Amino acid sequence: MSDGLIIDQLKKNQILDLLKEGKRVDGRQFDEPRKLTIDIGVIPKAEGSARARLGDTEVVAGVKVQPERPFPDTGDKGMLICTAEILPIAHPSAETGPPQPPVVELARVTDRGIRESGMLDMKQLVLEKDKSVIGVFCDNAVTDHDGNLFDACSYASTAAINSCKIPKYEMQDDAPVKIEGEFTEPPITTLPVSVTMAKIDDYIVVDPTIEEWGIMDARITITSNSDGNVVALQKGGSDGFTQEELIKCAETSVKVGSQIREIIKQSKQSDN
Amino acid sequence: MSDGLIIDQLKKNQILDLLKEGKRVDGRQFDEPRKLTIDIGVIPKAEGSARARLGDTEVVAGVKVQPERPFPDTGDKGMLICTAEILPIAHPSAETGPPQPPVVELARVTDRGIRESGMLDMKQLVLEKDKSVIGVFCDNAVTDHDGNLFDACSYASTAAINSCKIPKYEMQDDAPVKIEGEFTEPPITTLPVSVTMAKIDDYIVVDPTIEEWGIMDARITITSNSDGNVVALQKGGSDGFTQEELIKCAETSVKVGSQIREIIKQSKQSDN
Amino acid sequence: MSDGLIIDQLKKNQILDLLKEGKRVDGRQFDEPRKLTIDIGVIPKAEGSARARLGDTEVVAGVKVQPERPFPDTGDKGMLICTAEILPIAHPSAETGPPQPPVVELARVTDRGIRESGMLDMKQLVLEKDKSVIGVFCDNAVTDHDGNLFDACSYASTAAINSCKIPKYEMQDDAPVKIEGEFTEPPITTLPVSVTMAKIDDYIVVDPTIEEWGIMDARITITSNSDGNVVALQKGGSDGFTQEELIKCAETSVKVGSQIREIIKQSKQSDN
Amino acid sequence: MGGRDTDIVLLDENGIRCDGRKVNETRKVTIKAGVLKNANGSAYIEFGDNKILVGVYGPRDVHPKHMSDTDTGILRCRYHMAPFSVGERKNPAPSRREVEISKVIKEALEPAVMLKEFPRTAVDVFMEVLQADGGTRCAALTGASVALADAGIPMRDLVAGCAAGKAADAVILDVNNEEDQAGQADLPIGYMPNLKKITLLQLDGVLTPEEYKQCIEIGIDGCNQVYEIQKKALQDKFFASGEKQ
Amino acid sequence: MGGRDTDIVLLDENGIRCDGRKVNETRKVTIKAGVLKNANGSAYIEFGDNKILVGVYGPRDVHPKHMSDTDTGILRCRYHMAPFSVGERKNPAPSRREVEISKVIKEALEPAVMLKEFPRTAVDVFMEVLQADGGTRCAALTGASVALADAGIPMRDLVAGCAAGKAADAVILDVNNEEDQAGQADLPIGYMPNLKKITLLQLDGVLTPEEYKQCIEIGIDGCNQVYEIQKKALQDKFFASGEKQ
Amino acid sequence: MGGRDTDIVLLDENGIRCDGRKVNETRKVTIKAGVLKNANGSAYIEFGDNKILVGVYGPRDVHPKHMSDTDTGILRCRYHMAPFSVGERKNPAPSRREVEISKVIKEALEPAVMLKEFPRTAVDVFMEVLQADGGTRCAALTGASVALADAGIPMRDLVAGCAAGKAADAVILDVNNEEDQAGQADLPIGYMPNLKKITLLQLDGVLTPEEYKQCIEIGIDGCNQVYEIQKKALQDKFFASGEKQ
Repeated sequence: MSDGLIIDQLKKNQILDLLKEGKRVDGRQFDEPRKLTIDIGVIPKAEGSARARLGDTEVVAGVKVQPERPFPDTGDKGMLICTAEILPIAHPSAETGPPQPPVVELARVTDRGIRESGMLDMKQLVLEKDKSVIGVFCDNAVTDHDGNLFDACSYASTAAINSCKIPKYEMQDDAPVKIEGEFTEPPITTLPVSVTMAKIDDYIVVDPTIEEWGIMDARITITSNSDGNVVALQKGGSDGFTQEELIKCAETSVKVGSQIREIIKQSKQSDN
Repeated sequence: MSDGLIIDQLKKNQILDLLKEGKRVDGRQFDEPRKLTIDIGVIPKAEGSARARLGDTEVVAGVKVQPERPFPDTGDKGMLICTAEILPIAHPSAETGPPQPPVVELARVTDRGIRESGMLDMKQLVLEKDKSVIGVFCDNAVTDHDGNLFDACSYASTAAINSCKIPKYEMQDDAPVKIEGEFTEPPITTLPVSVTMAKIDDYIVVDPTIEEWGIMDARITITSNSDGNVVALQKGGSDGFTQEELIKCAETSVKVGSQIREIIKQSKQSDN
Repeated sequence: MSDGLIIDQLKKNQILDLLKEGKRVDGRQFDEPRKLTIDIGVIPKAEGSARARLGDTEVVAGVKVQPERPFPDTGDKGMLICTAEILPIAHPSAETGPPQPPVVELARVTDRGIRESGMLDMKQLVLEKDKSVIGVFCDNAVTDHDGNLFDACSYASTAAINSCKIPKYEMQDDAPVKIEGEFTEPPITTLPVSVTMAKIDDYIVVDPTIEEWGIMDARITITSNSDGNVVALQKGGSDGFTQEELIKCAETSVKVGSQIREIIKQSKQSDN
Repeated sequence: MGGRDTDIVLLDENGIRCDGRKVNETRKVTIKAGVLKNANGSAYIEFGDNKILVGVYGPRDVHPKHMSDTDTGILRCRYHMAPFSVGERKNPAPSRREVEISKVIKEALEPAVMLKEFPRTAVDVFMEVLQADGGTRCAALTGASVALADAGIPMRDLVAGCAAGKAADAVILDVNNEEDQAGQADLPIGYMPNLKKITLLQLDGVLTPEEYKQCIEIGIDGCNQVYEIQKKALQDKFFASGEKQ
Repeated sequence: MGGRDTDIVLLDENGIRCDGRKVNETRKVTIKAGVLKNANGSAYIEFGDNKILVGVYGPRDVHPKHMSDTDTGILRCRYHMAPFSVGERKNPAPSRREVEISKVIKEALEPAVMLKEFPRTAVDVFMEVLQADGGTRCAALTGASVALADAGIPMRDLVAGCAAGKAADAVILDVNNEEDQAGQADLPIGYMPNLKKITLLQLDGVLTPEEYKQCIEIGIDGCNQVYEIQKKALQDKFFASGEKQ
Repeated sequence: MGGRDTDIVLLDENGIRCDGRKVNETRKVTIKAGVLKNANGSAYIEFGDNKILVGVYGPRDVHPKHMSDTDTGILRCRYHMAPFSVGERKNPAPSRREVEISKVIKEALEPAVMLKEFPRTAVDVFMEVLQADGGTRCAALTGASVALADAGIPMRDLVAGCAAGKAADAVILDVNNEEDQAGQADLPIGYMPNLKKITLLQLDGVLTPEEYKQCIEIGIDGCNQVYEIQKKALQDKFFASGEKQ
């Protein structure tokens, strides 16, 4: 499943030949992600932000925090929405216009990884029950696309939300009023981290580049939390996985995820 | 006017030759509709529902009943909205995407037939004047298309609304609260029934099949109520009707409509 | 910059040859606009209206005045929105469907000319602060397109707003109620008038026809107010202007604008 | 329809309607052909307080090509209301109502237009309602026929439009806005007077079979009156020496 | 997910779920193949209170042409919910959720369909949810496999769908609507029983690695049960003498 | 514009602006060329607190084909704001404002790009505003020129952008966000310093003819300053030995 990427046959054969020898084109181990760099605070006017570079894939996430009227049945919780878009600067194949299914999937998987982990304790983000709650919007903009946008958006989002500041609001006449200059820490409970694996022939490799992405048969994205539990999962691509492969993938995800989580944690400390 | 249906010339000639002999391809009389079967309650979780099979045309109508804020100038009446869509399973020519003009017309004619008949006494569907009223939404989904969707949607809608249950609501703090398990009968005043006739050459036939639909010159849909009055009407197609033809069509509609109405009434009784 | 208009080479050469001799195809001076006729009150049911004919370009502007809920941060001012659309009757190249960039620009430039001039004293259009204000909507419909729609929409809008009547409203139970038959004059402070100039080779001509529009290298629209100040400006087209040209253009705009303003003023008086 | 509450007296004891007309009387109709410069044909119609501008382009090429038909020309119609044409400002994007009326008018005009005369091409009819006052579809159809003729499109007949209806329990001709809002039925009719065919017919509201017959009868009368005004507009355009506005 | 507040008892002291099932029991599943007249293949599936109609068209030409592939056929899937299928009326326009599920189901079916057998063409699978009750994507996938087989599309295997999950701290099979709302995790699975491959897998909610293993295990069991019902539906269609409804 | 109520002091008694600048001083501008891997050319510009990323693709084929021109290349521009770039979260769909600015920037760049050199093809310029602080269109235009040059697109000149304006009754250079909100006029300028041509010019607000002249004068000065920074960015990219970030 290539999501529109076309890789030539020569390159494909080269990748496959190397995999048979236990090697990858860029010299990585099968379970080794690319170098991850995270810079937080890159959009100072946003309440939180992070730039994640995963190899040559780059994503900027910005967090806006603002009061919202809650939906009728969830008036005792704040709102959290993550989105993702592939900017046309990111790749010659990127399209402007309404989001196509692969971009909708990217956005929803990014959102689900954060949301289902319970990363933010939403009950702490209520200004007045049923009247006004705090909304946290984390928008991911892919600026350079070298494969595996799922993980790059996951890392940028987690880092941006982890490092955001929540402005203080007071309710006046049923309306929230911002108290300038006062902030609280976000109510973080855990740090979710996704790890995506591509299946090429019968080989499974972590963090595929755009070339591996273009020739893979199937993929799986598994998000784990700080406790090493699995919190979200998305299979994709035109082939399937065996039961054994899926058990192995979850173990790999938890293991690699814990390394990634340390980088995200450090990104916040280095900022302070 | 074929609304995108293409019928081959051979078939067309066959139909025309038979019409000259006073016959139709499927053996029906000119003023004879196809066999109509109506099953109600097919979507038990909806407040009302019906499946109408008119020959090989099939429509499922589902009724949702829920409180709505009324428009400023109609705060003393409930809301009633009927829609129709042709599902892509219904025919190879059916399209997904925004509704094209023929589908918009189908939906609006279906809605008008129900609404203009005054089938529901809307004044009885008010929870609190200007604040909250009961909305009745009847959505028609065409699942198999063998021509004459107008009538199939009319019958499915009338049967679904006729057999729906209105949940009870109480106003609490200016907001409607549903009382679980309590229902009332819908305030039915009349049963509108449409009858569509196709003009092919100078022959006028009731309830055209998809092949007759594809070659017809003009069509007219006339909706009558339980009193035998005419309550809605829509001419279509690329030819016109003489004054005499139109008078005759109205008579046919009232006559055929009264047969159809009995089938709709019985569908409710057989359910009880 | 032709915005989709195609002018044949022969015509283009003819226009250019004449310009070299200091002449225009239709005999006008370089700084001479076409004949402008303004009729107000052409849509009697609207609160204001005007038809502007600038040569063979024709625009109908209609003004609707109705109470609106203000935006949270501008509750002490009324609302003013001008739009423009090129009706498909206006030209064979006009398109239906969502507005293309040239039409979006036309609408926004028309709006900006009126809005930035402060033509209406918006503070006088408040019914109850933060609750209800008066909205003035001036919609321009281009009915015949012979070039320079910017100015035709400017003149139609200014004339329509200048001659509109503001209905009286009373606040009852926090909601505005119209007092039938009572009106006030709009709080006019100035009459903005745009003048558009086309640069063809190095010649600059006022009020280009559709043929001049189709071959021009660049254009500039300068709006001035009753005091002779510049209040809005929009450069367009695939070439640039020198500093000197721009100073000259502003002078021309103020000069020609004052002639146009007299015609707009008289349109109101001749109506009374 | 269906008798909304209102204080208006639709018909007084002398059989006079709220705008002073008798039951079988149309509003004042004026039509001027050839009012636009760019369009191949055009018409401006005032039908009571309705003010509608119609422009016709074509026969012209069809894009994309596969929408054209090698056997016949195609007719495309757009009925559209200006934002300022109605009481409360209308969103400029086409509503579902406008989509339906466009289709109904197209099918009312098709019987009159000799489409086979211009295969592979399209004729576009654009109807722009500048001010609406009840009965816009009949007025737009009436104007469109004149604009098509003005464009020189070969036609079998003109289509004239006029509604019949029911208000205050009486059958009436040419339903106006108040009668449409507070009345009992509105039956717009499009009619080809020479070919004696009804090509547009819709109904909102309740009519007995007898009232239905009377409505069609009186409506055809109205269309015949409108037809005379259509013919005069075309004569004024083609034969009159001048009197240019 | 993540344990919303609710009064419902998802699992009682005897290990019985809110709808009377045991933890490793699926809801009642019935499938009927060949239910539509026009579609090339079709199926109607009831999976608990889910009611889904699937129609398959193709292999057929692709428009526009450049969307086709000279080397292979393409599979296109649309998962769509009727407005009346859920508690509060749903807007008929496809939501982002429906777009994602359509893509996930497509990629779950692709491994089973021998696409190379019909190059340059497309097979369209339309899944219409008439009534939803939790687990619609597994039910739609299950029905789609049957409809594809009914259409005679060459396939390597059927794909059977069934979710596993966690509620009241127990691993459960075939999550229903209440369990999805108030439970702790939902793990929909699509599985090819003969090829022993999982082709659909998603997760909402939190699972320990051990629970994750158990869920996959029990989910495959569920898929194997569903598979038997799929095969029976196809046999009933092709071999049974009649019993037409 | 037009003097909104505010407590901010836009200009103090010493002629110092709210952000510490003199009236004829630009904000700090830094530009880095070649910042993206996939784009054929790119630039990152910080113009005060504006942060904008520009990517250029092309010359490349045009789809659909009929949009291309056999005589000339075409330039396509998209100016777009990230949802998090402004105070209140922006809807990601392009607004009418973004459509207009895209067009204005396109027409500001066209005089500088030698389009005839690459007929039948298109060059795409994508400007992504990551953080906005007043004057984004001038900053985006400035960055776009550098990105085009970085992509090796043949150009006659660079276009430098800088706004002039009026606040607290003084003519000022490079209007920031507070001055745009509370000031009296904003006159964004795009200028080709070698060819001495203004290719972008807009105005919001009221200026006397004399102030208008001064604004253009001071704005051109600003553009000349920006131009030096543009040239340096390109030199750093092409000639500097390294200092990769």
